[in-house]
Amino acid sequence: MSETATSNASQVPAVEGWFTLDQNPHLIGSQCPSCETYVFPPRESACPNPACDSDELKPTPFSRFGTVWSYAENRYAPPLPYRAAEPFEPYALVAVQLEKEGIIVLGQAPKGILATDLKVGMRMQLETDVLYREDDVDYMIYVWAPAVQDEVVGGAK
Amino acid sequence: MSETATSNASQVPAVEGWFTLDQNPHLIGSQCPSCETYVFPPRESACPNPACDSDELKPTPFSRFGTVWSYAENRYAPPLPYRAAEPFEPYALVAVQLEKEGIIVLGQAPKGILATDLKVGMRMQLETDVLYREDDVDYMIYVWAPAVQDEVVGGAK
Amino acid sequence: MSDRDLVVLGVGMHPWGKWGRDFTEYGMVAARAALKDAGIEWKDVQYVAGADTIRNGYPGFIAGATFAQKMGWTGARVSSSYAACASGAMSLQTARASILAGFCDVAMVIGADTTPKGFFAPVGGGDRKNDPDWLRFHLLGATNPVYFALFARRRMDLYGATAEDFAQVKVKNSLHGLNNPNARFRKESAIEDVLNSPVVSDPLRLLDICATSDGAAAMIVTSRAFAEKHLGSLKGVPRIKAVSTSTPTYPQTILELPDFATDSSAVVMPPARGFKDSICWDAYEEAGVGPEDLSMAEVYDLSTALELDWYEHLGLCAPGEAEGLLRSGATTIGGRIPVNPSGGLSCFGEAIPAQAIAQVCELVWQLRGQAGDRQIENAKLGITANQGLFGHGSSVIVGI
Amino acid sequence: MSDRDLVVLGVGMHPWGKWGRDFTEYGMVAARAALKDAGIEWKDVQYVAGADTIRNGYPGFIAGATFAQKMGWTGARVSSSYAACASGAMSLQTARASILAGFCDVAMVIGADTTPKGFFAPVGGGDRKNDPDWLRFHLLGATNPVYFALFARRRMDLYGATAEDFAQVKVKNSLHGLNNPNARFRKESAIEDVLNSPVVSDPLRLLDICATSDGAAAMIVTSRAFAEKHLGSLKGVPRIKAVSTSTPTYPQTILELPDFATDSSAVVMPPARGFKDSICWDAYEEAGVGPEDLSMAEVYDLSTALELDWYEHLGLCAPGEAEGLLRSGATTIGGRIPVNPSGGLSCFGEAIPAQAIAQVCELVWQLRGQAGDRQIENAKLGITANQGLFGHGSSVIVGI
Ligand SMILES: [Zn+2]
Ligand SMILES: [Zn+2]
Repeated sequence: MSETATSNASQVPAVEGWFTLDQNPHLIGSQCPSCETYVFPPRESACPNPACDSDELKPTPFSRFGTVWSYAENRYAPPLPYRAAEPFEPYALVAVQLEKEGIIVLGQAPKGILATDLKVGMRMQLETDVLYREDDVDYMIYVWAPAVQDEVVGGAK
Repeated sequence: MSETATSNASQVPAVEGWFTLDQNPHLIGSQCPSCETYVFPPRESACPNPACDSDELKPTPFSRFGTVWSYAENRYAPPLPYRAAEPFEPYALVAVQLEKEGIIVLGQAPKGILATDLKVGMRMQLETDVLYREDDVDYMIYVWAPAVQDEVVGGAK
Repeated sequence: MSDRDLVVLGVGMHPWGKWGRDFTEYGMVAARAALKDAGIEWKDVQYVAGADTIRNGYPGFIAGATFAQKMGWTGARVSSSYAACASGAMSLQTARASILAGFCDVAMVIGADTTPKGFFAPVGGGDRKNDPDWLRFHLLGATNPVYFALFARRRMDLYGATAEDFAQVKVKNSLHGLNNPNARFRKESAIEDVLNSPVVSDPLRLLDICATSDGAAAMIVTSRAFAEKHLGSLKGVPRIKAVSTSTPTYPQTILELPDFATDSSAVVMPPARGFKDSICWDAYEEAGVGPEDLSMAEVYDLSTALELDWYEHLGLCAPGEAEGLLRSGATTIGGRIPVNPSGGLSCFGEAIPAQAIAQVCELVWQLRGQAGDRQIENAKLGITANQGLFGHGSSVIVGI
Repeated sequence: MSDRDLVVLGVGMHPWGKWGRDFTEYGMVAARAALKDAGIEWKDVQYVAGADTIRNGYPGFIAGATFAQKMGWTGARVSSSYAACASGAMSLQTARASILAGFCDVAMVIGADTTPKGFFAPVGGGDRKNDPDWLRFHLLGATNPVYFALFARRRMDLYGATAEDFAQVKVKNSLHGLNNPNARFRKESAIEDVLNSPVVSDPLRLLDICATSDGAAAMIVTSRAFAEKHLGSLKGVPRIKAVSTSTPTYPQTILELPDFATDSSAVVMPPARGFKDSICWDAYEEAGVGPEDLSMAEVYDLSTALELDWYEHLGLCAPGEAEGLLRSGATTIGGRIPVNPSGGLSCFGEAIPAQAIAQVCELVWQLRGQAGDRQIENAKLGITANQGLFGHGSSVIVGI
């Protein structure tokens, strides 16, 4: 994890209810109590399975580990409403496939993990990192980091 | 005319090319050189007569006098991008029918001319007034005032 | 019935209000209600015709796909239509053409909106000097109620209409919508209530002008063949007999939202039938009926005075006689030709992409005899009329 | 020809570029060019199907009415369709349904755009936490090129595609569009030019990614009966044989713009045919043809790598073999199945509501033998393919 994430600033999620901020963070998706399909981002109603007319979805923790479906690396600062740091540092985005949930979820990689550190099929784990800081509050976002159990990239460099 | 319009602030039109700012102001419309129909607001291309495929329209002065088609009076400040004065003063809007051009044009009435001063069929003439002031510049707009030749409302009150 | 009639198999709404939730949630409620009413399942829907709104970010613009995704992708074709206040009718016509062209048999028509408070203002910031809608706010402060007021004032100066006449429209519609479960305002209004409300854009007062609301409406429309198979008999089942989505013919000589000026009649003679007349009469002609055949009308009472204009455009009375028709009680439920039995925009407020669909929903409930204490006896044929910005308008005729 | 074929009587464009003028001006030029090409007058047009853009204020949302008013109100019916990059094809399908349903015989399909500089970003300000498109920018900085890059990277890691392969797409398309009078970029590109351009979203470089452009395209489409009366013989006249505007089937298991996540395949099996395959194959099935019958294809090369994906979705080759097909020269003019003879988005840049129409225009010129030095010999049948946000995509098949 980057050093800003461990500073004294208070941490709040940049989006409410999508992930946990504990030591072993995981995504919070939704699951249909009727047909059991999964949804991300989480929502309270409208099961997306067209064969199911359940109107209630329940929050459910998602697997913390998955494999890389694909990845990209932003070399230029995205436009607003992204709050890019100045000076801008390139960062990677990773789409990770979760086996149990049968879902691919897009997220940033932690600061410093770039495209050269990634490969389709690589094992990843969910962490959190600072998205931006405002008024001494760190707005946190989930990130996909190379799995620590895996030695593929020699740990987070 | 209101007193602000005669102050020392420099005057520029709030919209380019729709009216003149001289002593006897008039609207500038467009006319089709081919079928001779009129257009307001003015534009350079695309004759609106569906039977005419002329792609050129020429600027042309519109009649300064017309008759009231209808009118309204704003009692609340319109939202942005209207720049309402504070405190807000009610003002009238007048739709005036120009006989030669066969067109009805909507405009504000000068400050102080309200709905009670107006009547469908009344004779009106084009004037200009301050729409808003910014950085000591008066942004001017055309207004429909009761015609001075007419004694219906006893002149601009 | 004509082979070109479309069958309305189901209708549904989310109640109008200011709920402050995402517009797709309202749409889902309306969609599920319409499916249930139709007795079909979501996977039976082959085409989703969404009515667009100009707010709500992208999803507002892509209503068809947005609802199809939220209900669960089935591969159904989608469309998203924008026609201002007529968006819902435009969507219906898109679904209708798709069915009559043989591309599908079962379509959902759906619209939903979440509205901000206060005056409608142009979407998006910045100087947009090419955008007539931006300019009318910037240069004139010509809000929507200003245009409504221009029409109201003409009735007063030309026909002798009074503030009391306008208030009487509100009184009538409040009474109609008093127990409508989907209406937002369910409260009797007295003439004095209207006259005591503040003037917004003279001569119109707050209670003369419709509010902006959150709401959603959906319909399931099908081919005749599908409906016959599904229902057995079509006796008493409401059918779409006409959808007009007319545009003006040059020169358009009435000043309409959001224009600064009319077209010129100096060179080209105005058409025999004005724009708002043509919206209604194109529908009559398509359905092969006339105003004398109607049991009811749902019209777009953006203001009380505009309801009176519609009486004349619809041919319920001659120009200048709408106040008399109103005073006679003919347009009240129980009268000869009830107008806005639902309570109209007066009781609903306007949820733009849903509104033209909601008008049709009311006709359907009336024709089926399901309108509760606002039921019009022996309702056989109804018409809707509405008008939006930029030359849009619609009229839908539904009969049994 | 099939009774359900639509005849393309005329096509027209305004050249792509960054002209900085109002989008309606471009549209007028394209409309008048299409009318002239069709040999009909504006007043003959009974239906104007506009393709919406999400910019440009209201008028962008009401393209049909905007153009009808600017050409001069004739009472023609209008529609305005939004389907992201597929808006133009959605408009075509709307016009097609209207003609095949017997509502009209002659329709104009039109789209035009004026674009800002730089990355596309969400329209409108404020926090829009219910809007997935706003959130992907805010939470991830996931611009459009990020998604393009995900697809490019998969080709590299799974199939061994190289940056040189991607660059070769640019080289080919630059050559195709070199003398296309409507193209914006008319300049040869060498492999090194692409490789020396800066990386925007790794692995894609500036010259791998299409620009945003101003532009306009219009078509006049008619019923067979009208065209026969107008032209006498329809021999050699291009006809629309299929329009697919397919949506996904749950679960959609490929991560697409602007989503954070795919659907789940944990409970429901993915459909046998993925979304982008189905866009193409639905069109083949409607037209009763297959990839082996094609003379050419116009595909949506938002990035060079995405053009390669389309080869596979279109069935021009098996998955993983697109680089080989490209290298073989088969997709270059003169090869077995030229792709993007117009020069594609690579030479045009993207003018969203016009783009799917422009793709069809190119097929029409090729089928008529009017494509100048980019002419494909003996062109008989062509296909377009594109994809937009939110589950929109389209494929149009045109033949003589
Ligand atoms: Zn379910
Ligand atoms: Zn002309």
